Amino acid sequence: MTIGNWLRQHGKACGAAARRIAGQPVNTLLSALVVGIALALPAGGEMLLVNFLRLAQNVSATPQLSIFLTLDANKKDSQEIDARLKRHVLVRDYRYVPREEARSRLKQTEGLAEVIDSLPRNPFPDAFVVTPKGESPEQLENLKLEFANYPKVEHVQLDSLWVKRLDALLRLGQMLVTGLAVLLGVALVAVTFNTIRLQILTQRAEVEVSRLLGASDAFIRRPFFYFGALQGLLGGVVAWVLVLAAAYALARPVSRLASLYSFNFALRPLPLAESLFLIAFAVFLGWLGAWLSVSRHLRDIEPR
Amino acid sequence: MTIGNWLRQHGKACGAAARRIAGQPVNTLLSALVVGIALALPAGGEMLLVNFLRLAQNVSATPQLSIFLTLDANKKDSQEIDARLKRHVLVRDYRYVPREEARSRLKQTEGLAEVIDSLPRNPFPDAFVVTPKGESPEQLENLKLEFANYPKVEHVQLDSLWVKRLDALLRLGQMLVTGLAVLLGVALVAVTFNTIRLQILTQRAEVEVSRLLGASDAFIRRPFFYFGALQGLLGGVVAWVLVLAAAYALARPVSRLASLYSFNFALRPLPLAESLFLIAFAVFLGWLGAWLSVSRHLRDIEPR
Amino acid sequence: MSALRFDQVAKRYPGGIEAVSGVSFEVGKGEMVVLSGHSGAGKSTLLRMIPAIERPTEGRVVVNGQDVGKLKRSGVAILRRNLGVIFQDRKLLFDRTVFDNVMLPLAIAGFAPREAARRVRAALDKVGLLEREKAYPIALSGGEQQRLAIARAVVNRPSLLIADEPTAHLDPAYAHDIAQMFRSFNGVGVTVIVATPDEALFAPYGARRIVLDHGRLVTEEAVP
Amino acid sequence: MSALRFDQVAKRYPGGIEAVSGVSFEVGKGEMVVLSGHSGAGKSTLLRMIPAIERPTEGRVVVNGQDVGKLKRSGVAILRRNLGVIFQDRKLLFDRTVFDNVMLPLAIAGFAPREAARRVRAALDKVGLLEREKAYPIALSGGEQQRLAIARAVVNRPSLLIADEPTAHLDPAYAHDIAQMFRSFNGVGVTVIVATPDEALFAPYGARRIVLDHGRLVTEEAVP
Ligand SMILES: Nc1ncnc2c1ncn2[C@@H]1O[C@H](COP(=O)(O)OP(=O)(O)OP(=O)(O)O)[C@@H](O)[C@H]1O
Ligand SMILES: Nc1ncnc2c1ncn2[C@@H]1O[C@H](COP(=O)(O)OP(=O)(O)OP(=O)(O)O)[C@@H](O)[C@H]1O
Ligand SMILES: [Mg+2]
Ligand SMILES: [Mg+2]
Repeated sequence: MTIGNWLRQHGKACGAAARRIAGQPVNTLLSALVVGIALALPAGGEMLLVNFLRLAQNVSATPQLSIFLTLDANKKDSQEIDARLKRHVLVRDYRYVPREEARSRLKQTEGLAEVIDSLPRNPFPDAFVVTPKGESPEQLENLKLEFANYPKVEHVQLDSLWVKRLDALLRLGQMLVTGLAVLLGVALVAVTFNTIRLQILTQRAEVEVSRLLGASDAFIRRPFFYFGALQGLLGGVVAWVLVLAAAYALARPVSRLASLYSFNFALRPLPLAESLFLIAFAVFLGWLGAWLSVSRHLRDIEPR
Repeated sequence: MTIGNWLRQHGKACGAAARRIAGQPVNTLLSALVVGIALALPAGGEMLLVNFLRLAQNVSATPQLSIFLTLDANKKDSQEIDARLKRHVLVRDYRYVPREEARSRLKQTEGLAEVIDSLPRNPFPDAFVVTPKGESPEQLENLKLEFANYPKVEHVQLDSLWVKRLDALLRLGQMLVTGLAVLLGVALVAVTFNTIRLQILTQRAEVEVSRLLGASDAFIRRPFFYFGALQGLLGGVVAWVLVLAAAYALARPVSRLASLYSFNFALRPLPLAESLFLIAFAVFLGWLGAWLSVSRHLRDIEPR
Repeated sequence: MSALRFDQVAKRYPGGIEAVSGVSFEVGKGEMVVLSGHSGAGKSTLLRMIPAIERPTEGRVVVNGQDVGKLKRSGVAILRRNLGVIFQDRKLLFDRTVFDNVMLPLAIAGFAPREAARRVRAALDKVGLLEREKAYPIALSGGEQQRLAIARAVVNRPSLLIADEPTAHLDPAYAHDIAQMFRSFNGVGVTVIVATPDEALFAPYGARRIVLDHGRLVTEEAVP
Repeated sequence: MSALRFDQVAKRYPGGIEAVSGVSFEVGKGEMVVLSGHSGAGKSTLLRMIPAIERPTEGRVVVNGQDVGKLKRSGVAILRRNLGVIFQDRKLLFDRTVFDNVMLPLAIAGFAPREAARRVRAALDKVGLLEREKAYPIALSGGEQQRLAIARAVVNRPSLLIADEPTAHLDPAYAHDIAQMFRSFNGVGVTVIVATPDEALFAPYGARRIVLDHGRLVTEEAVP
């Protein structure tokens, strides 16, 4: 077969599939909707997760160490520690939190404002919040011991509960999204599989007659592959639109929630690369479903 | 037509549908999987939400008022207030929080433990936590004013941030679950619609010949309705199994997360009534899809 | 009252082809009529108007006193249940056994299973297919499929039997058997109308002849 | 080398029916053969073994020197592309137009569109259906559908033409036209094998006669 011939055969198969799809607009729309919804859910979940990870990274990607000075520490003592931290190779960043700031920060904690106000004097010491360079547990433990030996240091604290919580939340989210993706991936392949199966059944006569007239397996299968892939394509586009719509719909409540936790956070929709991947993936799944279905069902149709 | 006859016709239609379903086990399984997954997601979401609501109700269904005494209040002053609260008609419940308890509770707050330890003396006053009877904002505001006038009361605080946060979270959850339910309900009806459409196409000859032999519309439609409903039934059972499995899979990470927030919380699976509703709903959706599809597609098949 | 009456009937297909034009004739109860004419003369079109598969564009088709053109959906269904029709393309169901194919009209009419099975076997026996009752139509030869279609048409004991080329694919011996069979139905009072290119086949049974030519009735006479 | 050779061929269907038993005969290139026999004699079964729709349970079927029973899937496809087959049940596609039905074998063979369209029209013209090229088969009468099937079988200019009752549903005049058409294909070197209950139809063209009876070859002679 010449290349022109080959191209013509593929063009014809694709055209036939496209005509079949265009010939039944309502049903095509419904199928695309099903595929789209099935894809939109894990994609949307992934979008939320990615946003959440971004937030998490901003907030506390690396754990922090808090150095609390004794209550009787004076300005000079603070400057001494400031100087040591500045020189320390394992300190990426640090911040001085004077006792007045600590007091006003705690006041923001729910239910404590008035308690704090009612205190006869500021009970807080000066403090430093340190972002270390390493992240391994031993490194952090060593730093903690080292800082604790600085003069006028009452106590050093490793910030880890927040990290643990976030980790647990993220793990739950990841688990949900993965479960969703697997379930819906299966559903998607099943839907395409079934659609193609029934498509094959309705085209049974055509397949049979083509076989009788000497059509090769490739010739017979081709339109079904294109059909599956085109259906996937439409579904992918629907999924993309749905995710976009969800991003818009969720933007408000999410940022309200974030603001209640005092974060400044706006939901970002799927970036271009991932949108393209989503659609390509949809096409692939459609093709896969068609392939599975064709492999299983087409051989059954033998001319008689 | 006699009643026996009527029953026989329905029995036959149901039997025919069941045979058709049993005759294609792989495809039936796939369809049931698709329907099941589509139903399991909102059902699972609803389960999570219901659990969360239960948790929320335990934790802070009604807002609470905290009464902080002055630091110089003594045992007798506390007893006086205890007596007043006991008599108060608008107080459902209250709890005395001695200053020692307040101190140790605050120590559990992240990053504060060592600060508190480092304080020269306990900065907290004695307090009462009151659960009022009413919930309307004015009632609460009035109570707050009344308590503030009790002797030796430094300050009264209305606990509301936590409630707001919870509300925002719940609203987001509800929004997600509702969106999911609508999307997947649509997907489900679309899947059944399409399955039945193709089923009709593959049975085109049968429909046509039956028409030619004088079958009534009811006679022709009946097996399709049963087919849709049976498919829904299978899907509902799959959904139920999936939700159950999800409840098991999520039990661990959820209770770990809860424990990080110091809650004692175990995920409860769907109760019986709701399980039955889920399955009934699946049957209904299957039937609906069949009905829509049959209405739309069956008339087209006219004998020629 | 006649069993069947065509009254200035014309049928123009959407494409513009007028398959039948101004045809009038009457078939009395218990009569046997042979319809012939060249390929494309309009024989099938004419027969298809009796069970309202096609509606006339002009004139009236009256079956057992009912104007078929005026029947509603449910009326058409009832009419069809009381006719026996052998279609030119047979319209067998290839995913049902021989037995189930013949059972279908009885299932539609709501017969009790036992009585229905008895009748199905009787009809299959009459066309010589009783041994093949469990086979699927695809396993039958052309002629056997034709006989299956005949069994399905008569199982309901219709008072009017319509047959469109029932002897196609049959060798002369079998064709004579089938003609004889129709004759015997006719003998017990069934009105029979048969389209066939081979009118000589029915000549020995004294059937009336109706000949179409390009949709027009050209001859209406007793077979000589 | 003969065009077709049957060598002690038997075909037993799964049900246990032996449709063809110990049949041997040979058809030379350019010959015309008429196959006859009663309904169920095994005519269709025999013809269906040529394009490997059925495989013989015993013996060999040799087409153009190839043992059909030994062909792989792809070999079968190539074999079929080079045959012209008219099936007893026609096997038309009812969701394609008349034109597209005849186009199908050319599309499968990968013809360029223009050349293919030219050939399709030539074939339709030959069977008198050119005016109906845009119609769907359902709008054709029984005989017209038969002619459509013939057009599809010959559009590919096969060297071997197999026809299973090609004149069923045709009135005598058209049947003679078709027989004449086969004769003219034969005249340009095409080997023709026709199953028909009506062997007399092909008698004037001096076709060789093969008669089956219950699956066995009983006569093999030139038509008198
Ligand atoms: N559904 C249709 N739409 C358009 N034209 C049609 C339709 N059915 C039949 N025709 C045309 O009407 C004419 C008569 O067709 P009909 O089937 O009645 O002929 P017939 O006498 O039965 O022929 P045959 O012996 O070949 O079966 C033919 O020209 C045919 O092409
Ligand atoms: N697929 C099959 N399975 C089982 N039996 C079959 C199958 N196909 C045909 N037969 C049987 O084999 C025998 C020969 O059938 P075949 O179709 O070859 O006959 P034929 O000579 O073409 O008859 P006709 O003239 O009626 O078409 C018949 O008894 C038929 O029932
Ligand atoms: Mg006809
Ligand atoms: Mg045959």
